[in-house]
Amino acid sequence: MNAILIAPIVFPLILGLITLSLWQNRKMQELANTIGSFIYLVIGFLLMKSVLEEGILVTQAGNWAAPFGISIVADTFSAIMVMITSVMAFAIALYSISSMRRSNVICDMVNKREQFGYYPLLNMMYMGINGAFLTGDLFNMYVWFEVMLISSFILLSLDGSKLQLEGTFKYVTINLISSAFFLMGVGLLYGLTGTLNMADLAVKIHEVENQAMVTVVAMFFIICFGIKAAVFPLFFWLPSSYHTPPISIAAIFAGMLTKVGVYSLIRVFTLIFITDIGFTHTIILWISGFTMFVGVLGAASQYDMRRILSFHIISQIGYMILGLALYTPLAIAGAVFYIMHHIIVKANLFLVAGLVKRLGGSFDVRNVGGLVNSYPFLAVMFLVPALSLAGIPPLSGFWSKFFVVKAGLELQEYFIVFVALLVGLLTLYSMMKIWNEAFWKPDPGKCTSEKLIPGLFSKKNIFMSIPIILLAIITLTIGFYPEPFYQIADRAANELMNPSIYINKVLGGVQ
Amino acid sequence: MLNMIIIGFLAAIAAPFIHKALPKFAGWLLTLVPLGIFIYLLPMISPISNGEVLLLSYKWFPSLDINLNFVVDGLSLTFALIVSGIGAIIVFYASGYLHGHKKEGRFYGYLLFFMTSMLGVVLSDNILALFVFWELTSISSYLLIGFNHETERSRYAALQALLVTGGGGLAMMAGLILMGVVGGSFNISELLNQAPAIVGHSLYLPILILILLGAFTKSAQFPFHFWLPNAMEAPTPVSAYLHSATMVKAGVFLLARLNPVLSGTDVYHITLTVFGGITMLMGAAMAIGQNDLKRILAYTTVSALGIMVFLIGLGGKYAVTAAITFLVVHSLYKGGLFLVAGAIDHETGTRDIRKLGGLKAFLPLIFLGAILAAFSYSGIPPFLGFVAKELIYEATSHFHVHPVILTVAAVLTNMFLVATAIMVGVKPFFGKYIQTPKHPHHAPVTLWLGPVLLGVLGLVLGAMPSLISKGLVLPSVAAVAQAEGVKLALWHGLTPLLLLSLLTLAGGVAFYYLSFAVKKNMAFFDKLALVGPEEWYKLLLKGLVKFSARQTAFFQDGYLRHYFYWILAVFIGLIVFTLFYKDLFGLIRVDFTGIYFHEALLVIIMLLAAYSAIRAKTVLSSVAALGVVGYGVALIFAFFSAPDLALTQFSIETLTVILLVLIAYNVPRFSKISSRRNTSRDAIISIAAGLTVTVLVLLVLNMPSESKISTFFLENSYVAAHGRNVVNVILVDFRGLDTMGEITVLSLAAIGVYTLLKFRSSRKKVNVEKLK
Amino acid sequence: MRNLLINVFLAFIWLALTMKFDLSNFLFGFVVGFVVLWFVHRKNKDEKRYITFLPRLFSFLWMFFREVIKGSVKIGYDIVTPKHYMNPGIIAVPLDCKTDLEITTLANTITLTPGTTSMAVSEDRAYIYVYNVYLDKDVQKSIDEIKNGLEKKILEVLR
Amino acid sequence: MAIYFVLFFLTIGAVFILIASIGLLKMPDIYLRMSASTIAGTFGVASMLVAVAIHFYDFGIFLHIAGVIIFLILTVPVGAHMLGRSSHIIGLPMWHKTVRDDMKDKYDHENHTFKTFKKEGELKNDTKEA
Amino acid sequence: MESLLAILIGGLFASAIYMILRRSIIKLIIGLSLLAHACNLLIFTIGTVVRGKAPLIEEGNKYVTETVADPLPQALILTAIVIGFAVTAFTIVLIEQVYQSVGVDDTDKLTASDK
Amino acid sequence: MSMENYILNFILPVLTISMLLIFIRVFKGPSLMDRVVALDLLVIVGIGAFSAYAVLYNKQVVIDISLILALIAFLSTVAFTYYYVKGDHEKDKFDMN
Amino acid sequence: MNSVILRTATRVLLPILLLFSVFILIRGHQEPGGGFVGGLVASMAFALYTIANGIGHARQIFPLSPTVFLISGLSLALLSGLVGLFLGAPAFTGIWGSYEFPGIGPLSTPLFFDIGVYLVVFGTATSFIFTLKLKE
Ligand code: NA
Ligand code: NA
Repeated sequence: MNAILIAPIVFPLILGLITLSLWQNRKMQELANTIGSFIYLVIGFLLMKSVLEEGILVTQAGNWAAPFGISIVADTFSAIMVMITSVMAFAIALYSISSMRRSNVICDMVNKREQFGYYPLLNMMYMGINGAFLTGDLFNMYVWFEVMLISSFILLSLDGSKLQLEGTFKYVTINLISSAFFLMGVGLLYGLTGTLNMADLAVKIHEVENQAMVTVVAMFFIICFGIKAAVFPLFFWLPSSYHTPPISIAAIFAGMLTKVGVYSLIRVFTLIFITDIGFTHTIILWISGFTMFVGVLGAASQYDMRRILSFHIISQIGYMILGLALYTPLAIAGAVFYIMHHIIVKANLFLVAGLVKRLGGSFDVRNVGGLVNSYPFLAVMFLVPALSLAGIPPLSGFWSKFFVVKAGLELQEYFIVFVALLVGLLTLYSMMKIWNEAFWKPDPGKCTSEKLIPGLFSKKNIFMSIPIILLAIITLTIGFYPEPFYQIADRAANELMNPSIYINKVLGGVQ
Repeated sequence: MLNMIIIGFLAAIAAPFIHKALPKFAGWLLTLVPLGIFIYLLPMISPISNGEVLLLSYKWFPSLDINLNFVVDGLSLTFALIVSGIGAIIVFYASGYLHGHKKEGRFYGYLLFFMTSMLGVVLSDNILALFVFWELTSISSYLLIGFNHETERSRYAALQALLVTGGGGLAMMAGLILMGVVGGSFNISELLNQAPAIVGHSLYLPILILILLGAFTKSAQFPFHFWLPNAMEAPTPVSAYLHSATMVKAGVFLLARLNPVLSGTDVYHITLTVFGGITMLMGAAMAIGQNDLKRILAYTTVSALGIMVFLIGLGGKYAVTAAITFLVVHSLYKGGLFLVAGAIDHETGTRDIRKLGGLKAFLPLIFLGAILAAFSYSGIPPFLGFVAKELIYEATSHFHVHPVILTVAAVLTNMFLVATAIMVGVKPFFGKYIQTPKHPHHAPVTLWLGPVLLGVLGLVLGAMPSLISKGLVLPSVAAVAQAEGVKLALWHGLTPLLLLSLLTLAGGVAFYYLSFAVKKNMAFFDKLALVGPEEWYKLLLKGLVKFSARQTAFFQDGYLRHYFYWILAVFIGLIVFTLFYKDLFGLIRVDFTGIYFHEALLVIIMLLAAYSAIRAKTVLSSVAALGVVGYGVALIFAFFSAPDLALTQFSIETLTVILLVLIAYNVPRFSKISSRRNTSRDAIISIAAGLTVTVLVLLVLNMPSESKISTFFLENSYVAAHGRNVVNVILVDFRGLDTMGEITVLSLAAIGVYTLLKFRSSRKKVNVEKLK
Repeated sequence: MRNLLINVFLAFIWLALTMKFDLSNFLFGFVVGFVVLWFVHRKNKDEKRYITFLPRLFSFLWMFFREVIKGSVKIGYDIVTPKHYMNPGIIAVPLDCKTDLEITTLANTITLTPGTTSMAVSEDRAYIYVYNVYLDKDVQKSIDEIKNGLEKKILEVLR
Repeated sequence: MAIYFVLFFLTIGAVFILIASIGLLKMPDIYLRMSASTIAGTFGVASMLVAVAIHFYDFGIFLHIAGVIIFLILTVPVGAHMLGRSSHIIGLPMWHKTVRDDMKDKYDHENHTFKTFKKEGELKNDTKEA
Repeated sequence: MESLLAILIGGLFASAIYMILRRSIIKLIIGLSLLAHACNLLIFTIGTVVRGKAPLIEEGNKYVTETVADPLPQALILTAIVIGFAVTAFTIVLIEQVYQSVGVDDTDKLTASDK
Repeated sequence: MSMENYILNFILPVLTISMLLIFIRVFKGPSLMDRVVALDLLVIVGIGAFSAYAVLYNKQVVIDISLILALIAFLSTVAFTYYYVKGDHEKDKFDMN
Repeated sequence: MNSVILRTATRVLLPILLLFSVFILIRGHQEPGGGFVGGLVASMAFALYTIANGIGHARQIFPLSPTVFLISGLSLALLSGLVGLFLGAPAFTGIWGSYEFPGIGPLSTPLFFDIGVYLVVFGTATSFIFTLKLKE
């Protein structure tokens, strides 16, 4: 049990170290990373399995009892996140194989990426992400955030094009400010409660003599996690940067990174800051509404696929936050379900965008066309995640939206439901805009290289197609067979809504 | 039942592959799917006619009570038979119509996909499962309307249809969920028992409005009707099937299905009657003005949908019987006429009725189908259309309020329809042959069989209405109105209603001739269209894009400092708001006792240094001032019992300053680029932010926690962890995981710096080589 | 040099023997060791140098110490009083020091002495450039001051 | 008794550091400022460290302090030397009352060394009274 | 003393924010460094601020015998300082690259990624 | 006046006043070398302050900090001078206001 | 940096400082210091040496790539964290040897962890120096 809990943190580091020591040997790096990613995938599933079988798992790093050392905790929510990360890591590992072999299409310098630590960075980023998911200590979470952030900084700037540097610059600076707020929040919270362990915080927070102060400190966490999660009006770094890096990096960023912010928001606002829900969660509700709306509107005027998709991340984050804001078991389950669905779908859309760029010649949908005839399978592979994102039933996105909407209606939050539905419609509009332009419209002939490019299943593209298919299958599975996924999300929600389970597990020995 | 659905979807997926494998026989082969379903459904008529209702349940998503519960009653069976029956005809027709088309296989796929979804809609007992299928029909409709996606118009129309119906669908989803929440179940069969509770609930009105939005958009009711004529960009079989016979009736179906739950209130009946009435009149009137065969048919379809909504709105056994009968009739003749229009288009290359004439001789079988449909359409006995029309007049004239107005509206609508029936079913075939782009040949069996079959069916059923009366119509009425329906009969004797029918026919002929005059003044209608709902749609979309661009330009303007403004605004706003809201300012305590001179001076130096870092004119002086601040921080650490921190801070600060100087060396001097207004605004913002932080620190200092976990570290550092430097013990033992992360960050930074510089330099080399 | 190490070593042995680890005992041990070394080496010509090494070292240190204080006070006085007495300039001082260690020691000593700073050693190691705050009217006098003072003492210690 | 020594040395050190700081501020050119600051680095700090040594009067600490002082003796003059050298290479201006500059134009930009000094020829040229 | 430190933190924070809001890329990074100082001091101040009582257990003792400074915030700050340094080092190099690619020390010229 | 008071009320204030003066030089420059000299001196004053602290609180640990401080000051001086000489001197003219 | 004074001084300083850094590292558990500061001191010594004697010389006495230090440091830290795991305890559990080495005390996983930190810090700082030097 100790091992499986720490493995999602340690194993990526080991893999990162292995790939790092194979710095110049691309073939070996690729091989090691692919095998490693598979093991990592197995670890992700094993953790999920253990958590489902045994309930919340806890290990105390260093064997120091709970509030004193650092607890590593896997409840269902964390386990879900870790598992999805491992799935994404596996998909990206496969996608990277051919997306980097074919250097001329995506980027001239791309085939040099491994030499500059692409795989080590990726793996260490997973380490940070998993650390953030699994830690039961607020300051430790800060550390993992930083691990994740600095690897993402480097990955983002990896090709060093001017645009990329610029995007990275904005991403880095804004995230540094976010980290500062995080640190201040942790400091203030420590001053108020004298502890850092999240379970212990959840207990001690009630002992703070002036509860109003707790609410004030909660604002810090709304801001710092809000920035990471890219909520309104703190999202600006995302559309500035996510469209600049190579697509495999953009995909993992789009899928995973903002979700870490969402995860943390959900974690602290279901475990620690639940003393003044009427205030804090109302603020979150407002934020979620604006986030959904502004995000989706941002996409409406864009033509670069990656930009459209980036703005949609923001809008979708709004839905997840909405689930948190509503704060009912169904709503939280909806948020968790939404996260599961969105990571898969959004990353897949980016991967598809990469293929569109490779096969159609551009990310700008105005310059691409006729793909439905030239690559019908690609069209299907686009439609699955796109329609899912738009919430077309019975794809995964529909269920996600459905839970949140239902929870909203049950709470009689009609206005926010109206916004959510309207945003759903606009999302549909955006996705169909891509479809209309890139797939339906006749090829404008602006990218002439098409004839030379082999099909989807050619030797050169096969590794790009496999992960796309894999992720599409997951999307379809969630859509057509939502029951088990909902069960898990519901279980996660139940744990989140009843923090005492978590607290007792973590502090078990002490209380 | 589930097997049927699954087979349908599988067939849809397989269709393109089947077509690829067997290009010649695919159409015939795939016709078997809907035909099989039709045949599978037929035997169910007998139990249904005996008043039985079949319920089948398949678990799907039990946690949320979303299951594939199917119900077979009169209503669903009627619809299912229409869907599968006409479906079979359409697939067969398409095999001729699209013969040799590049995307024929895909077409079958879409079509079967649609058909199955539609079957799902009509057969579902669970409103959420119904909604799932409902949305699938929207998507398949989108794909079919945009089938000829090379043209801009197709894409436009497809998107429009999707957005209008999709938007309505989302509203409907909310309505359905609300209804489910209020009624305690998502199963219609259970909701029926909850009808009084739902109708009496305070949420009844929102539920009704939301569901009506879904139904009205799908069934093209005013003011959402505009998408339907545009949808005629689709290939004709699609128009025949989706946009007249089946999908557009989904809204009507839903109203009929939920009628027992939602009806009974004034608002329900008035809304449906008024909107249905407006739609039927307007659609019929607008049809007169058209010249394109398919557009004429499209507007009459709008009108027909209006009639059905109107009738459901009236309620009562006559109206509902009329609605159901009209539904069947309409499916038969409108499907037929669309197929005729398609055949004419296929054979002649045009659909403009002004350019068509005398085709009777060239396309005799098509003509047969056309004239049969037109008779039914015009309500001429002994066609089924006559039966339906009689029922409509019966319903309006017997209505308890405003029977005259209602009847006049119905008659007027029917007059228009008769006129259009002449335009479509008669005009192209009689008179002198006009040269068409293509010379018409004898149409193949695939093209004529459908229209003839549907036309004959209209005749047979009209002559013997009992064929459908007991088996389908009455059970349907029972399901919709929860009441005994009116038995269908062809001949009611010489009643005033018969007179109305005759009047309708006469008026129709007159309108036909009048229509030519109307068409000459189309400019007026065009102007009218400029204020119509389609313009609103366009404006909305244009506005959306414009607003989006504006909004994005406003928020995402590219200026980093503006992003910081937002972050700070949120920070200051949220915190200060909370402080005020929670009234915390009173708790601030400031205590300046016990401060030594050197400490105060150090703080002052640091503040001065910070200030001079701001005011510095050169990069180096700013960096140096920053260094002073850093050393100051280190001194504070040292003064206040943190030697480890002081050490670290000193070394780190030095390294940072060195790095900064190395990097900043290229930048000679800060240019003065901010305006005075900006700087003073920023100064105010920063001071506000600084004050906020100070206040927070002071507040937290005034309410310190009673117990801290650090006591544990102090007690156990040596005893349990063998170290006397507690800070170090925390770092390497108590919180070793933090340090693990920390050194990972360090290593990553090393990789990052290397990568950035190395990549950059290799890139430069590449550029240099390029230059050479 | 070797003998210095031996002397220190002896002092440590003394510490170990007496089991009293403090400064005065170390110094006492050092003196004892020195006496022992003097006794052992008093007839040996080569090793005898060590016996005079310490006096020479102390003589150098004393001179250095004096210079430091003198310079510090001089500059300090100059700083705290409003009038400037400074007469700065860079002079080239010819070097007798040859090895890296000798040159570096000389240069550092010069720099450590307030009022003078070694700026550079010429390419051929023939001159050391020294910045002097209080240059004498006669430049040669300033040069000699270094040559006869610090350099001589250093060479005495190091050679 | 020892306490007075401690205080004495602390005071001496602090005062000289203060004087050096004043000098740093007051002196007219970089070379003079540098010269002024050296007194803090040597005399000032050394006397303060001596004070510490006396205060603790412990052999271990004495060794530590000796270490610090030796280290300072090794580094402070090298630092000062580097500062002076670099300043001169860059050509930072000297105080207008500076009487002599034997190093003028001796820097060899390619080898980063200073050329040797030619006594007779250049002495006269370089000697300039302000 | 805590009150004074609170004012210092506020002052540093304000200066940091002001620098961050400037258009100069270099000023921005200076601002970020100031921000880091403010954060570290904030955590430090919120722990116990005492003079000359480092959290070290005297040789020969098993526990601290008097009240000492809270070691935990110190450990946290230490971690934060190091992490901050790593990130800052990377950022500095990044900024140099950005500066070289733009050629002007002005963030307002960096709008291409949003256009 | 006890030793503690003397250090607190005389030695440390004197040292901090020195810091203030040094800081003024840091800020005024005008050249990088001036700032480097000043920062160097600042660290030296830091060592002095630590010595005073060691006496004041009877804590010897600060002594080793001094050693590291000296190292730091030295490193920064060397690094600055190194890069200063390597760099383009013309640019420094801007810095001489 | 062609100054004989600087060169000589740094050559004398390098071994002293490296020794000092190890001292800082070892005693960090008991007194202020530890792997982080130790590593910094070592890398500063190295930085000084590199600046004074040129990267070629520095490479000669420091033939390993800084990455090797990063990898070995991280691995060492990680391994000492995982030792506990292999013994059935949670990860990062401190394991202490029984034999007291003079000057070091008993060998322990926290000590190795700290050595890992030392190596990483050294590797990172050295990598910065080398990279920046290479940049020229
Ligand atoms: Na004077
Ligand atoms: Na000197």
